[in-house]
Amino acid sequence: MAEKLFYFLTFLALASGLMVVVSRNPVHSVLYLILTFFSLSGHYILLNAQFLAAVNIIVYAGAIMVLFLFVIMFLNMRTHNEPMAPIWAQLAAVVSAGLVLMVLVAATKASSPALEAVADTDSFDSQIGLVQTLGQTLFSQYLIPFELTSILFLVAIVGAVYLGRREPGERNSF
Amino acid sequence: MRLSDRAKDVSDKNMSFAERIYLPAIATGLGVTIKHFFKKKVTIQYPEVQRPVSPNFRGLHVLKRDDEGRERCTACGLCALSCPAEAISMVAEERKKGEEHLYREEKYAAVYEINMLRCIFCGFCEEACPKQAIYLQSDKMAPAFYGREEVIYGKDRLLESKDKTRPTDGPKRRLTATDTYIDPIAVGYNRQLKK
Amino acid sequence: MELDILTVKSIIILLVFGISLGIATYSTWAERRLAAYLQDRQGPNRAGPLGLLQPIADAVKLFTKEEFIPASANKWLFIFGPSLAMLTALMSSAVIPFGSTLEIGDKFIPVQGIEVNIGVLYSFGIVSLGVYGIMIGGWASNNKFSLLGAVRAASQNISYELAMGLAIVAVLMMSGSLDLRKIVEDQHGGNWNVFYQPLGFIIFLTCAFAECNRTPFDLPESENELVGGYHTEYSSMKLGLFLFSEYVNMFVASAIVSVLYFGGYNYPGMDLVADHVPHNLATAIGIAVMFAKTFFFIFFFMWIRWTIPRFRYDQLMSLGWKSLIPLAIANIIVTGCVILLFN
Amino acid sequence: MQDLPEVVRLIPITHYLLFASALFCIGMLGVLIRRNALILFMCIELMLNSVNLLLTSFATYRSDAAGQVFVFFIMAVAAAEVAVGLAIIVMIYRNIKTTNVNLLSRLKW
Repeated sequence: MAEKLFYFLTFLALASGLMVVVSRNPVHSVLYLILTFFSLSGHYILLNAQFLAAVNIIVYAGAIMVLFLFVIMFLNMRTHNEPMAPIWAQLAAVVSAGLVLMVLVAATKASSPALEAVADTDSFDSQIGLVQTLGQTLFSQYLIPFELTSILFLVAIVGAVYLGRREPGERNSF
Repeated sequence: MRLSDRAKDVSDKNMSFAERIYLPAIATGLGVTIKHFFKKKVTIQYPEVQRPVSPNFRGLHVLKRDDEGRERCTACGLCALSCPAEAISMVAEERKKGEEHLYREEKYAAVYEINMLRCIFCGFCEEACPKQAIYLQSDKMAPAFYGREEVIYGKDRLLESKDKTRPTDGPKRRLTATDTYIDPIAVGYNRQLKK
Repeated sequence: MELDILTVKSIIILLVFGISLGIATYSTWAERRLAAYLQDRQGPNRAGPLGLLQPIADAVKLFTKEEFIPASANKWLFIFGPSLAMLTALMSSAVIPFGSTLEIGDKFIPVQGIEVNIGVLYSFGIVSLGVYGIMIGGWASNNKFSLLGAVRAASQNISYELAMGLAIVAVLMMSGSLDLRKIVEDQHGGNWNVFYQPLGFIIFLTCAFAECNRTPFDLPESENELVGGYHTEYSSMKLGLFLFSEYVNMFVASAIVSVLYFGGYNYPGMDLVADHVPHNLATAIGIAVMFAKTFFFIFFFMWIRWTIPRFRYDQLMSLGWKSLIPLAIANIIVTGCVILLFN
Repeated sequence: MQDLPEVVRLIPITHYLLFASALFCIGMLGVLIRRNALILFMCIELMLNSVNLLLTSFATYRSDAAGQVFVFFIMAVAAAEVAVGLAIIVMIYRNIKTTNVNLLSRLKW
């Protein structure tokens, strides 16, 4: 069951990821990306990381992609006249991406025996993905990074507002 | 001078805290609406309950008969002439021997039609009629229509029945293209020409 | 035995879906009757006794109307939008605990569609997806009014989601769990969260209004400035799905408000009842109480709609960002301090 | 041993590695062939997510919560990044009326 689900979700994620890249309509790209995030959330649930699955949906699908869609609608990007890279550049891109994939696959294959060895099964804790465990870790061991994140958010908000503000005398130019 | 005591002075003073958080105002508004929830409803359930109409209300037309059950209409065309909406048309015919019990006058309307979509229920036809033949009932309204063919009321639906109850047993004949009927426009036009 | 539980579970899930659809259907009738009553009118009372068949007549009418897709619309997304709106609206009702447990055989089965220990996050995530239906539908119509409605919906939902999340955090701090069932059980008897979190409740309720696009926050479809907003171009059952999903959302929001703040299926004196009647009957009474609370909030949603006029857009934004979010943060801080002081 | 999640017993971690690498390469391909700044941004998100998946799978297989905490941080940083990045794209669009990255290389308008 878990195996079938894994392959199905993997296929879904890869196919919709590819569709993100190849669809010409930006709104379609956004929707395929959301589908990718959903299948990744499915993977997180398979991996017993419910909290991350929920946060992935809320943050990525619920907030970030809405912002993308929002900007696409505002910029009225329904025209399909986006220039692609020239054909030789596309070929080169496919070749180089393929090469990177090859290197990664080769490296994985080479180190697979070391990776396969699961950590000592006696102390294995399947509950690490649950909210309680994550919260304990987050608020004890990683408290300072967590607090720094809030400062990062503050900076990001200030930056976004500063960038998005209208300069004096400027007319709304959308 | 104040016409009503509901007027309020306009002021631009700053809102107090209670006004700025809106919640008391929202609660007041909710109170007002819920008060109306329990009020008696003013709606009249029309087909079952009807508002009383004035005794001189002008409703659906009827072609009257006299005391002996004869049609009063003599097809003089005055109603059609007086009709501002040009809703009435008729075809006149001479009374034959042996029909005296049917028609009071020597001439009668073989066809009498009122277009209810054109009619404005002004009652001029009733006023114009020298024979008191057409009458606008005060207790009956022209009903709504489902199709255009129902709009034109012929004698079958206008004429009073012998025992003064509807539906009538009047003739079912309707105007046809070959009929020569009194054209109110033509009549008016002629009259103007004569002047 | 395993199969039995599965059967009961699927019956519960089907029931939850059916009930949310049924309640949404009759909400349309209730809304029209209530609006009429608040305005000294009668409302629809012709189809069936008290007009109770009116929703069916409406559905038949919507189904038999002409399917129309504008020529310049994006066809698939145009159909996808309302379907997505309906889907997300229905999905969020799955985790709501409608009652305590049912005793079947020797097993106790909780009256809840899916039991997850992150129920709050689940419903929050689904709610945050609800805006996609509106955005996609509005964008695909290729109409400036629809687009404006869609853009308004997006910014409104994102803004109010923040305040909503922050308001929930205070409740979560009190119960120490993301499990909706645990949150309900913490409010045993009359020990409801609303007595501890009145401010959080008001913030949450306001945000729920905004998330459901209900008056006074119905700017995405404000009919007198944007024609119909995001559903300007829609007709027949696609329009029906949009309108219907609003009522499903309203039902879910009411249920979640009663779960989070009004104790769900808890009521004062429930222990006394539990001692004297069989377990299943006590559960049934709890479910009835839960639905009574939900119906009250649906009524409240409608009551507000026919009382308060619509906000202006800048007022909406400044209310969300400048009032509700700071208030929610202050609420969290105060809650944290009180918890620290008393524990 | 029976505590192990089903997926850990059935699927070797190399599968997750391969899957994540493939997803990463798709994102990279997108960055290389597309010229719309927004699509590029989305492809970068795709790459970030493949890394997230890898971190999560390692965290589960090694039973170490730190990996998941890192994913949480990455998501937070990604949210901040998107807020600023989209603001920049909107500003660029206001000024040069396009989001084609080829035209951005001039660095003036």
